[in-house]
Amino acid sequence: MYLTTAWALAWVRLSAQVIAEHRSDLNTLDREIGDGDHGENMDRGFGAVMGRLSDVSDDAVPSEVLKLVASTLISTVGGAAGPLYGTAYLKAAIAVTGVAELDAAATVSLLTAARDGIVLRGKAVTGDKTMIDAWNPAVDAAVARQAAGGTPLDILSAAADAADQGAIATEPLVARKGRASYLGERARGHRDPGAESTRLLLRAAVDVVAV
Amino acid sequence: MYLTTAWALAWVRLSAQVIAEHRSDLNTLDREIGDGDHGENMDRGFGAVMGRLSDVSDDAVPSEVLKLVASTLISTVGGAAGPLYGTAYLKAAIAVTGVAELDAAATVSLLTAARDGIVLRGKAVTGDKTMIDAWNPAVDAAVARQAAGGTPLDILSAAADAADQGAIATEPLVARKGRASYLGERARGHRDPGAESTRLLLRAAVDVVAV
Amino acid sequence: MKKLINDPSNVVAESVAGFALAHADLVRVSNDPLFIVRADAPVRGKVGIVSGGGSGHEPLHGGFVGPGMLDAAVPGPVFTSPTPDPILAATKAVDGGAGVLHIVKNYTGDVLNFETAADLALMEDIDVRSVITNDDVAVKDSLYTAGRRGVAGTVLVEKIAGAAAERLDDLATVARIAEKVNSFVRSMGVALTPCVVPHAGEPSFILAEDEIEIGIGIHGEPGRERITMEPADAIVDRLLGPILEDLPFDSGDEVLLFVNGMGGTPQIELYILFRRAAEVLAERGITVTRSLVGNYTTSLDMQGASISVLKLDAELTTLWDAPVQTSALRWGK
Amino acid sequence: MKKLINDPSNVVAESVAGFALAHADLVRVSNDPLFIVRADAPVRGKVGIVSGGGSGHEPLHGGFVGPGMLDAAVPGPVFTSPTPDPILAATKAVDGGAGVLHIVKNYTGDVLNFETAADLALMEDIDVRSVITNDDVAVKDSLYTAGRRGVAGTVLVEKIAGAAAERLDDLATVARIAEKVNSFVRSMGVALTPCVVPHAGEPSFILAEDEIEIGIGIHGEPGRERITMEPADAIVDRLLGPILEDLPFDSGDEVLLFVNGMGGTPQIELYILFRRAAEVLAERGITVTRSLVGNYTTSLDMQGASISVLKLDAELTTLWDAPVQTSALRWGK
Ligand SMILES: Nc1ncnc2c1ncn2[C@@H]1O[C@H](COP(=O)(O)OP(=O)(O)O)[C@@H](O)[C@H]1O
Ligand SMILES: Nc1ncnc2c1ncn2[C@@H]1O[C@H](COP(=O)(O)OP(=O)(O)O)[C@@H](O)[C@H]1O
Ligand SMILES: [Mg+2]
Ligand SMILES: [Mg+2]
Ligand SMILES: [Mg+2]
Ligand SMILES: [Mg+2]
Repeated sequence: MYLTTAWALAWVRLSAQVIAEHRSDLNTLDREIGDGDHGENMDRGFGAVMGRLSDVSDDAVPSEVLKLVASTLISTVGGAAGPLYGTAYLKAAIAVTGVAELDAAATVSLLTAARDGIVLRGKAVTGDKTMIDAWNPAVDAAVARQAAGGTPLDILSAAADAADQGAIATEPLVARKGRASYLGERARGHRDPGAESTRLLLRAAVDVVAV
Repeated sequence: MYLTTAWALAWVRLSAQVIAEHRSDLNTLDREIGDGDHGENMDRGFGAVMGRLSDVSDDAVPSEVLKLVASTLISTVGGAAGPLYGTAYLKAAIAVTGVAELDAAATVSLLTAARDGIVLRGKAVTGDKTMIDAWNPAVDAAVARQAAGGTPLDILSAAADAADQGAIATEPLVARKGRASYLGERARGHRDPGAESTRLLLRAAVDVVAV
Repeated sequence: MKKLINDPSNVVAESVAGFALAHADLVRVSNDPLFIVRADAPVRGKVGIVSGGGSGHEPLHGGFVGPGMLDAAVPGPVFTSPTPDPILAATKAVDGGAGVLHIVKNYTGDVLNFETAADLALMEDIDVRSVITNDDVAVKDSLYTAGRRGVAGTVLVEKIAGAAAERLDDLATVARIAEKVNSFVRSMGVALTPCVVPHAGEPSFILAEDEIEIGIGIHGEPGRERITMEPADAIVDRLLGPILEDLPFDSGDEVLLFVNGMGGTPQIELYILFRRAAEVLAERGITVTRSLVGNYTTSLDMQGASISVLKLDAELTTLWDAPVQTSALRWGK
Repeated sequence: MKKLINDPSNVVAESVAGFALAHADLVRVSNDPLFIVRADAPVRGKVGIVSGGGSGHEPLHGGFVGPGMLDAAVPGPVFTSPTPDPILAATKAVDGGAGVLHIVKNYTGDVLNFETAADLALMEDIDVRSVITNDDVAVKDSLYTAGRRGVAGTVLVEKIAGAAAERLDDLATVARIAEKVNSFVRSMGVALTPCVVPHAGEPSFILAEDEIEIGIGIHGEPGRERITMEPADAIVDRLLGPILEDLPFDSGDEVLLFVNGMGGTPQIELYILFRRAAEVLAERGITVTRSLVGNYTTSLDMQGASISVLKLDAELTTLWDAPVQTSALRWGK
């Protein structure tokens, strides 16, 4: 089993849908420890992606879909999340450039490159209470699952499960990056919105295959 | 029985006290159909009058007390009520200049001159929903009581009773002068604050004699 | 009520003291009686211009003291006209021998107190003329009201009369020009929230979460009607309607469009109003050749805005463009 | 939530459209991508200065576009940094051959998006330098935060760097001066009420009737501590303390004192703060030689204020005094 362009397109579509559904939840999380626009920003971005999806040619490879997502998010999301997610999709696209069917190794490369892109721009480490707290365990789980002989779907599934845990794990933390860092102790008890959107996006990557 | 300087001083003192006690009521009336400061304005004025009352010499006549009130109100109250009441006390002072003991005729002159001063400046007529709605019936009642042979106290008493009625009678009216005139129909159902303060001041003129 | 104040009864004194410190290059302040004059007053041979009224409308009037606009401003207590004493003192302080113009917003208290001050000044041989501003079309100007209120259009009267005085027009001319501006300008406002007067500590009126007051005055006096909240464009249409009807603004006219904030409304909203107002005027063939947007005649912390339209001719346009150096309006030279 | 807006998603576009109509003498607007440039951009041989960030802080930054200050402003959605595209387009539009300075408030989003735009501009052979403003002493500048936020002091950086560019200083010099202003200015703010973002329709945080937030950010981000309401003078002391501690402001220093309104606080209150701040500085032997009071870096309709103190030297004073012609700041020439 490989991840194809059909998968990439389905992933993007489900991502847009899930983000739209959680727009107001993400805003609420961000209102608690940020400026209340994370859902708004992500929804604007994925809405724009949907509008441009028809630009992807019929014989496109997955990396072309990821590149479209990258450039669209960079040019429409703004805020912190725009450049961070934009870079993630861009680096992911570069990691699997030209490959039509992503095997287990390619799947792990894709996830790793995405995470590395975010770290490159945002310089966050685990425990800073950012989206990286979802990405790091997700990538670790993906690597482990591949080593254990998992399929791409197994890998995505392990990553999504780990991201769920990672997002939850941000709740008790004090933030050291992003707007929540201004809050000091008052950030405790709130989930990081970017970790939550990461969790939703990685879950969507699995759900489109499972369905 | 005559109205003396002792009466004038007592009237002013009780006026200051009554206005202070009703400061917030007058503000409330004014908030409903004006700008909410009538109690504030009057209290500032009579507070200042109290501070200057010791300037009145021992052998002063009533007109000197009235003149002090006039100039103090003019220079401390501001708003519409300052010049109107200021002119009222000034014209009243002029009407009884130099007279040490005010008889019935002088009492009526005092009240009439006060009312005329307000009309001179404010040009209101009965029914405009202003302090004139208390003053006009008060002066009419004073004139009638004098014609019927009343004492100065009788005259003040009649004036105060009529002013009470006059103030109440402003309630159903639409205003044609002052800030309340901007309200149109919405002024109905609220008592005019200036008519209320007039009522309180005229009642104080009686109460200091009666007590 | 939360406000950045100390003792409510010191609000005006402390604020004017801060104003004097911040703008010592432009103004001097007399504390007793309280008034603000331009630093170089009196200017010999120039008509002095004095305005004033209750406080709470800042920058009106103190923010407009300086070369090219007012010579003095007399701030009363919050929303209460000053008494004649400080008005008289300010009048004397700015008399440069060419007479003094009083610009007075049409409220009973302001009119009466300025009237007394003018009488007293005349007794001291100062030539005083008064112009009463009454640009608010929300109030019917009839025998059955105290007449139209003076609202944000007053700023335009002060600027243009100030420019005339600065070029040394004589008192009659400055008064004529001030009258002309007043007769050429119409305004109307809307409130989304009431304002809270410091010593009252309570809102001046109550508006429900979905209610707005059309035709609001600048002291929180109620307006023409209370309606359910509408989009900004619809509100602009409601305000512009009576303005344009009242003065025959004709196709081909040039106007100054002034969107004034009431104090609590952010600039981002004021420009949304400006956009629609300019659009409506354009549809009627009226050209906006000058504009002013900002908090210039406020009602403490009230959320809301007013729109003023001033018909321009060559004389008014030239005087509007003339240099002005005040803390709130400043351009040229 | 009542606001003078139409569709919440059109707030920025409509407001900028109104801004362009009101100030056509000063600016031009590009709609897609959205940015504001001075009418005569690009100015040959002059360093172009571009700033920008989320909307809702007006007049920052559009109100500061014009001769002597910014060449372009890039407004993002409300409280959301613009994306690289309009920043790049604005950068190109103001490049007069002498390079472009980006003035960026220190927020992760702004920094990242301007960074990308600068990279793209460099690829098109435009010499871009960036200065990150971070004057807010409420946030500890440490490894454990995203660093200090850029707040109202940014206005002073823009004015002074703008003056340097206007006199044709080269890019390195303009950048050095901007850095210097940033390093010489410290700010801290207080909120009495939260602000309401149009698309959210709900307050960004909740303050009880007697609570205030000391050290508030300009997006309604919570500050250092939430305390019970205090008199204005006590609040000023709380804000000035950390400001004066942070930068060694010494007896004998000359400073610019800037009291900035958050949008919903009336001017009468801002001057009360100014009075006390000037008093405290005087007690420390610090002389206020320049001042600025008003709504210059706002948080929509938030009630509150911030105080900024900028240490002046001859270079900064001269550049502060230099002429500026923008819709929000205007003097000289
Ligand atoms: N330096 C960083 N590294 C990684 N993620 C970050 C960083 N800074 C912020 N974030 C993420 O961005 C999210 C906020 O995104 P968003 O609300 O869209 O942008 P903004 O903070 O500009 O309003 C945070 O919840 C956090 O997960
Ligand atoms: N033209 C007038 N003639 C008589 N009384 C008037 C007139 N205008 C206003 N008033 C009185 O003044 C009162 C308001 O006084 P006050 O609130 O102190 O002044 P302001 O209206 O300036 O705030 C009104 O209630 C009314 O009785
Ligand atoms: Mg956010
Ligand atoms: Mg009143
Ligand atoms: Mg009043
Ligand atoms: Mg944001």
